[in-house]
Amino acid sequence: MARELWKGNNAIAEAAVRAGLQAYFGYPITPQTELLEYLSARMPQLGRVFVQAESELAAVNMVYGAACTGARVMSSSSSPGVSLMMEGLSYIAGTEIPAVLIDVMRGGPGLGNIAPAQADYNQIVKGGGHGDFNMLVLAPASVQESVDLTVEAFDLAEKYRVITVILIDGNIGQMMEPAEMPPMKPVKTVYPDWAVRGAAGRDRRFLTSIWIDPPKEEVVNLRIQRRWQQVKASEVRYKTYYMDDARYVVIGFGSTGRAALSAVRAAREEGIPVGLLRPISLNPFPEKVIADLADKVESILVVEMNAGQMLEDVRAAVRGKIPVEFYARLGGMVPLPDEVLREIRRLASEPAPLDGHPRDRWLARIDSLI
Amino acid sequence: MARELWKGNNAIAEAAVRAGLQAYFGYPITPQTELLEYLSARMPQLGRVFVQAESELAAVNMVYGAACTGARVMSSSSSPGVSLMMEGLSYIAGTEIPAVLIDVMRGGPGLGNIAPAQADYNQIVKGGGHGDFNMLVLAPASVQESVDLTVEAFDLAEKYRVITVILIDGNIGQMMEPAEMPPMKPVKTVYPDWAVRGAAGRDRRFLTSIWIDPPKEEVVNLRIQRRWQQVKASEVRYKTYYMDDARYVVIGFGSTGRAALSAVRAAREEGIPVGLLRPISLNPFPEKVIADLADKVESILVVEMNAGQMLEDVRAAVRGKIPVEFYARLGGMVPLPDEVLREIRRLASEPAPLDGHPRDRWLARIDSLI
Amino acid sequence: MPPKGRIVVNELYCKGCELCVEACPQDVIILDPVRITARGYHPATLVKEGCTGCGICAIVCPEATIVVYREAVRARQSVEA
Amino acid sequence: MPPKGRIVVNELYCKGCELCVEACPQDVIILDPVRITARGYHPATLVKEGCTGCGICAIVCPEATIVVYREAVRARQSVEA
Amino acid sequence: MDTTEEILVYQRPKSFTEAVTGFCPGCTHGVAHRLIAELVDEMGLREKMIGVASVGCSVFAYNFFDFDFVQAPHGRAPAMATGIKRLMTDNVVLTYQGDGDMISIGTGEIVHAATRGENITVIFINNTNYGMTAGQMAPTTLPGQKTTTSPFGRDVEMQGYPIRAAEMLSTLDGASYVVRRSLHDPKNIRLAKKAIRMALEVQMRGLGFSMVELLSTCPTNWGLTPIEATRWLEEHMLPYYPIGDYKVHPLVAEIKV
Amino acid sequence: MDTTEEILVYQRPKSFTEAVTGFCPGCTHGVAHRLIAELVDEMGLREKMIGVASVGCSVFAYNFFDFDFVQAPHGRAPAMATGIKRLMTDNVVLTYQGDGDMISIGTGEIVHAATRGENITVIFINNTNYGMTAGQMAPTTLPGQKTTTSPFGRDVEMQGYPIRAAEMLSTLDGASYVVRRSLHDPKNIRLAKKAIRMALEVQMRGLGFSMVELLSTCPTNWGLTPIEATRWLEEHMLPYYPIGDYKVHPLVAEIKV
Amino acid sequence: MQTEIIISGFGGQGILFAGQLLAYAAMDQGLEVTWIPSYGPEMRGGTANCTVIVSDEEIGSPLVRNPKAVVAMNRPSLDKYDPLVSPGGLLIINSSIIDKTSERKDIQVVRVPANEIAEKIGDRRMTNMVILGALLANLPILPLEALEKALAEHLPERHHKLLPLNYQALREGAKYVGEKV
Amino acid sequence: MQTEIIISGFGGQGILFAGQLLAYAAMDQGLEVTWIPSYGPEMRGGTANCTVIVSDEEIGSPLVRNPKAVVAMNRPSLDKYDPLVSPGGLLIINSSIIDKTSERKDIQVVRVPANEIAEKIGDRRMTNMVILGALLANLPILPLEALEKALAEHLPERHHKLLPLNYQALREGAKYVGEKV
Ligand SMILES: Cc1ncc(C[n+]2csc(CCOP(=O)(O)OP(=O)(O)O)c2C)c(N)n1
Ligand SMILES: Cc1ncc(C[n+]2csc(CCOP(=O)(O)OP(=O)(O)O)c2C)c(N)n1
Ligand code: SF4
Ligand code: SF4
Ligand code: SF4
Ligand code: SF4
Repeated sequence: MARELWKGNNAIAEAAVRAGLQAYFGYPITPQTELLEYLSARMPQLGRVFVQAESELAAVNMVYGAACTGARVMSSSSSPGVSLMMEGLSYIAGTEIPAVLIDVMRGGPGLGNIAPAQADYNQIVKGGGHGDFNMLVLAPASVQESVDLTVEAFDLAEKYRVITVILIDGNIGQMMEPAEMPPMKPVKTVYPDWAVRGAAGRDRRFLTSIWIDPPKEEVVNLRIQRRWQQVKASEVRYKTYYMDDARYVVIGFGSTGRAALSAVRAAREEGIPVGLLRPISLNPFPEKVIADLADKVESILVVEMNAGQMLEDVRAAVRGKIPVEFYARLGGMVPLPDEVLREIRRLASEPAPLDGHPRDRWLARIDSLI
Repeated sequence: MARELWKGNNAIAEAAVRAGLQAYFGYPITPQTELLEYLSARMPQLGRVFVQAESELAAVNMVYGAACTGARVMSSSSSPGVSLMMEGLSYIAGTEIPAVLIDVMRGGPGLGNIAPAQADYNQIVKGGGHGDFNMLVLAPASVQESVDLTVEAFDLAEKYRVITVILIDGNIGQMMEPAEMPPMKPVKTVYPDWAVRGAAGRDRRFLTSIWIDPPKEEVVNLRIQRRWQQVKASEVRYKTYYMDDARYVVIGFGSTGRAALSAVRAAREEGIPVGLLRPISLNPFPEKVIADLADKVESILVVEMNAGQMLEDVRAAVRGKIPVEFYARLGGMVPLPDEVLREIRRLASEPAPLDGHPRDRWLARIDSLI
Repeated sequence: MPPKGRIVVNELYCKGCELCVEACPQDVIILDPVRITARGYHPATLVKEGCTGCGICAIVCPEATIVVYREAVRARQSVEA
Repeated sequence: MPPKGRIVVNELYCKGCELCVEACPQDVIILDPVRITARGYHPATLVKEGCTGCGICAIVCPEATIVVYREAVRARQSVEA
Repeated sequence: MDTTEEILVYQRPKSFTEAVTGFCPGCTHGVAHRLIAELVDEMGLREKMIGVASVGCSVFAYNFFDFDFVQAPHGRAPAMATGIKRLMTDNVVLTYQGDGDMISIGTGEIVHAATRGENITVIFINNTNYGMTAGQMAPTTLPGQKTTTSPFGRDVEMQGYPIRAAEMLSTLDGASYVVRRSLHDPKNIRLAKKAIRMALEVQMRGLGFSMVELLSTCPTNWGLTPIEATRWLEEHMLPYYPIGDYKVHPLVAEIKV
Repeated sequence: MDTTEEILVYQRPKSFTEAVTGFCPGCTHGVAHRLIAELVDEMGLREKMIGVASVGCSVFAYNFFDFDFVQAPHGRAPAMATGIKRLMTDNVVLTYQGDGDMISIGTGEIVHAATRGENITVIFINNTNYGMTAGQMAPTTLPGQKTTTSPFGRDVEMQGYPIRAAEMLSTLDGASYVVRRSLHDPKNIRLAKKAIRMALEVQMRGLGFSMVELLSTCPTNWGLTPIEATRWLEEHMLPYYPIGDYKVHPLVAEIKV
Repeated sequence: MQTEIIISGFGGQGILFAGQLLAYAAMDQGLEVTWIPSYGPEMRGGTANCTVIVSDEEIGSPLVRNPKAVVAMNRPSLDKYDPLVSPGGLLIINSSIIDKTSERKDIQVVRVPANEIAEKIGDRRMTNMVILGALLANLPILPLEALEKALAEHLPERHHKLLPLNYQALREGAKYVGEKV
Repeated sequence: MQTEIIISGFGGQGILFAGQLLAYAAMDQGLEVTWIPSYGPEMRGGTANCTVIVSDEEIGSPLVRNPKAVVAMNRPSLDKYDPLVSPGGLLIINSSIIDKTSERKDIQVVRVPANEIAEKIGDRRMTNMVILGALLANLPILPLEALEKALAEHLPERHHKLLPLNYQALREGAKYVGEKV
């Protein structure tokens, strides 16, 4: 199919439709609203389900109900709206059914602003909902990657009976880029053996997340944990650039990874042997590849649009073997290539310390830099 | 004052009253409901504010409003109810005002059950709400400690303008123990200069969490981060037992720490040189003391009522220097002393590996153990 | 002559709530003062003649544990049919 | 003879929404076709005689940017008082 | 010569499983459950039914009904039901909710399911308190009524007034059938059953949102025997919560059951 | 001989700051703001006022009013107002909410603030869509009305019916003063101001919950000029949302403003 | 020295209060004590049990796998805890509604027809007191008087008229002393 | 070779559409392109701006600090971006509502009375097209024809009657060519 100019949000919506999306439930919130608006026209035209819910709380529970039928369902929102979904996400996880959520992050905390941010990493990756569960989190960095991962998100959700989250910042949602759409998949007609669709000619089924008898709940929890072990073993995704001879590595995801790419290119032009690792699956996190890096390169620079949330995962993977430095902008500010380039130069010139915390060093310097 | 037999939930409620609690807003949920019930009688008798909200969502926002007046306010709930508070907590944090939350954890995910659990560690410690903010998290292990930390919680919240969470599992909330109450503090009459109480004879004030201009939001975020640096520097709390000659250390918080204490005693009787570290402040986490342990002892056993959430913080602190093992029960199951003792014996007999993940080893063994 | 009927109470479900006892127009149901069910309740039971099989006890029973029968008189031929 | 009045429009606030133009019973307000405010709007302005200072324009103005005056005739003595 | 033979007047509905309910002795939640099971039998709906259990004493409804079920977060049953019904338009979707669930924490979801005219049926159990959590004040708790969180009796000045859910929802255009019935005696139980049948008919005909509010007892938390509880309901609840039809869409009025 | 002198008929209220509102040209949000500021001046309430801004085009209300303010999460203003008012009983607490904020996501909070009879005043701006987020369907969107999420016009079968908030809230015992007014012309603007004054009087007298629903324009998202927008309001909104007093507590009826 | 006691049965059998009474009595004797319940969600018909630990030193875990003593008020409780009583420990069985008994030879088993006794005394609600009496008669960690004192102090005011009946129930239960193993 | 363009002004000045038009035209020319907006929360009166990057290789960051070209449609935009235009770059100023100009000597500055021209043409909404014309006349990364083609393809159907007017606006704007630095 031909390349077309797509806005990230619309592209994700259309990709979901092509992936066989049967029902969408959502509520308006900038910078995600185009997704809702696009589907409000597209879904009815295809005879599929679109409901503008009264709130994100209702939306996530409509998704929960719809997911119980075994259908391909999705919701989308942005930071504050996603916070309202935490209880519902925990229920869906506890019921072990698949669902897809698009989270277009904005500046926070609180009402914050509508500028791009990555400050919900912990909420989505570590778990904002109560109880022990993991969501499979994918962080595309371009409109095309958003399209491709959205399609995959549904397959992964069903394969592992997990919630898959496409986690992007407002930049990816709002920007337009040429992208190619996948062909239209037929809507599913065969449903899993756990789907609640009326007990026609079979014994009754029920889907629940309450196991009042702790031993039973423990069995469920262990099953969830084991399923997650499989995900960790099979679904780690990342992309590397200029790594072959790299002595320094920048790590950044989503659009921060793109800013880093521009900076790495510029640094290469200055002859600095620096590479880029862009995690695509944030959960499972590319822990091993980073652990290996710690034996290969001299130091690592983590760049984020938050106060060092993924940073902690990088540090844990590095296990203190090599220095890790950190650079970030907060509250909707986007690190520009020249800022990252400056940090790369610094990394290449003065050796970073092994002790102390990179966040503290960054906090000590940031005021003089912005 | 004399020792009285107090149920954990009631004791916390009375302690809050003694600390000068001016307004409480909450919603029933087992195993926390006694707190609400106790205050529904106690607060009106003292002419203070008690409101049973229509939901946890409303409760946290009533707390938000009340906190804007500079008063001492609190809410309490349990896992699913706390998930519903995530948006509100993010707003409170973004507005930089103090509040206290009691979270009595139960089995999850989803509706789960009403048995004790610690599976909301990530939600509360890493941040379940959107945006960059930390809550100060204290995890008492006895009724007396719950009383003492509840009183402190209010002072800490006001000192650092943060949300302080008393994080306990159902065991602590439901058990009765002798405890001594602090004297009654007078209700505050002087209010901070940010408090919104009507612009009588002064310029207007407003409290908000929206900073539509990213540079302004960044300033707020940096201020929040720096305030947290102070908390990290000054408010780490933990308790150690039998450490002097310990070659092995068990780490567990809350009531798991108590199960570990019984086990450590039993192990000591068997001559095993094992000690116990019980983190009391989960955020800030006693990172340094654990990092130092890594240079002193042979190996560490982490015990939790979740699938290894604090475990990751311990591993990050240990930086791969010594083996870390893990044992847990899930979904409302409580590890009993004999289980922990068995794990200690194992630690003392066969050396644990440095590589691989303790969670994987535990998952491989757990079925044969329960 | 009023119709003759009888009830059978499945003690597995009966919780001795007494609602059927209260509702019975013929006052022929009581809670068995002696027996205790496995769950610790005194079960309802038919205590004397007079049940008309009206089924009112079944209508109020929250545990759907009462089975109600009534004797019906029917003419020979209909039996043949 | 109708009362005489006048309005002063603070152009800082005026967004040229035309609601006052529409509402004015005397049709003496227009949007200045030439001038553009710093925010890019054609501001409202009094275009001819006849304003009675009724204040209706101010009642509909969403930006509270119209100040309305009216000439009042008062007897001498009251001035002395 | 005539013969007599025994006919079966009543037996446990087929749409019930073998399980013993977890309800307290004499709790009329059990009666509501029974009526639903009887109707599913009589209307032959077992294979079409999808139940949505809420959070409350009826949380385990799926253990007692022999048809498909899901269990919803506290107050969100109407949202889950919406998600299900929109995809399963030929099925009969029923939520079963207590007063705390439906009209306290779940206010937004029920109001919007009703105004959207979602083609679902809601069974609403009004027992003036939170049963499962042991008797806290509910939005339906009567003025002056003592509960564990209104220990001095509900003070309307400080704790507000009870909500009459049927009356409130009847103001919404999307609601087609909204009525209140009671479970305190045989006569009213019969009327309650008729109303539930009507509500299911409304849904099967695609006429939109239907809700049956059922006044129900909570002997345990009221501190009364089951018999005393039915009397208390009659004396105190009926006056405040009048039985009646609050919204009957013209098209619904034509239905004969 | 007589002299003439000039008297000041109208000037910008003192309770406004210097800031220019962020509203679109001709948006009657500005009129609602102005009426509040005028009343705060006239009633001398500046030092007592505590405003609660909601999430919507009026989110920055605190920049324009010269008195104390807080800003609430989307839909939660009544909950925040409750928390404030319970502690600050001598202050006048006012929430300012749009239709998406108050009667979509905030349904639970407004219904319960009303039924509790919280002694607060709610100004409710009904402009039939979500303005700030650029014109999506709101619970108040009229049947057939096109919005960015009802691109083919609101289909009541699939997207449900509009909610008449004043009518719904008037069914709650805790609500003392619930009325609807409009901002589309001078006469109605005057009546709206009287209603807001009454609502504030109700609160100052401790008579409980008061809400004034104001029909308001959204020229930008309606795709009309401000003047066309006022006409559209008159033609399309007035018939569906009749102006009137929906709940006036007897004690309130006695108040003279 | 630490003693763990588990009391288990249906909700509504007064099990939690019985345990609390032990705790009050122990505290008033200056001992360390923990009381912890665990119960199903249903108000009645659900199972209810509590663990009471009495000790002369700081108490670690409030829960144990193998208690020194178990009071089984219904059949499920017996089945669950019979095998868990620590060797040499005590098992009290409410024989009114549990026909089965324990096969174990290494523990002391005492069968008490608590319901019958209570109903004989004239009040079914006394069942738990009968059992408590039997417990302390066979596990002398506290004098009966301590319990009576605790009762007087902690029984809700409105039930004080029932005090004599409670005392009687305790003494009746105390008559059931099994022979030590 | 990569070219970055920032167009900035009030919401409602057609700024975002102007940027998109550039992007469409670039894509149709087979180039890599990114378009990214950033705007305030208010529908009108707020500021709106977008960054368009056109390149012949994969594009990294869609945002840059020092763009090759800036179009300032109002005063705040000029104040903000004047200092940021990269040396040797281009700055287009809508002189209709910006009296101030740039002091910089190292960049090319072109002042275009866009509002007046648009109103002269007869439609205020054409302001953005006038400016686009001027932009391409001074920054020849795309032929005007490419823009006209993009317009024909991407202007909402209901506005097609306005196409001639749009073309005219582009050409009028294209007349404003400033001298290179
Ligand atoms: C989010 C959340 N909050 C609170 C609870 C605790 N909870 C369980 S049931 C219940 C109330 C049930 O009362 P009601 O809905 O009236 O039903 P009933 O038990 O009276 O039949 C509550 C508050 C919960 N499970 N989830
Ligand atoms: C939890 C949450 N969901 C969604 C949003 C996005 N949002 C901001 S304003 C708004 C709607 C505002 O519409 P309305 O309340 O009608 O006020 P108006 O802008 O029309 O005056 C929405 C959905 C948000 N900020 N928070
Ligand atoms: S009504 Fe049913 S449960 Fe109650 S006593 Fe009679 S038979 Fe038993
Ligand atoms: S009503 Fe006000 S803002 Fe509108 S044009 Fe007139 S003066 Fe300007
Ligand atoms: S607590 Fe009340 S509502 Fe719940 S089962 Fe018991 S009697 Fe019924
Ligand atoms: S978007 Fe609509 S409601 Fe919002 S300010 Fe503009 S005109 Fe007013």
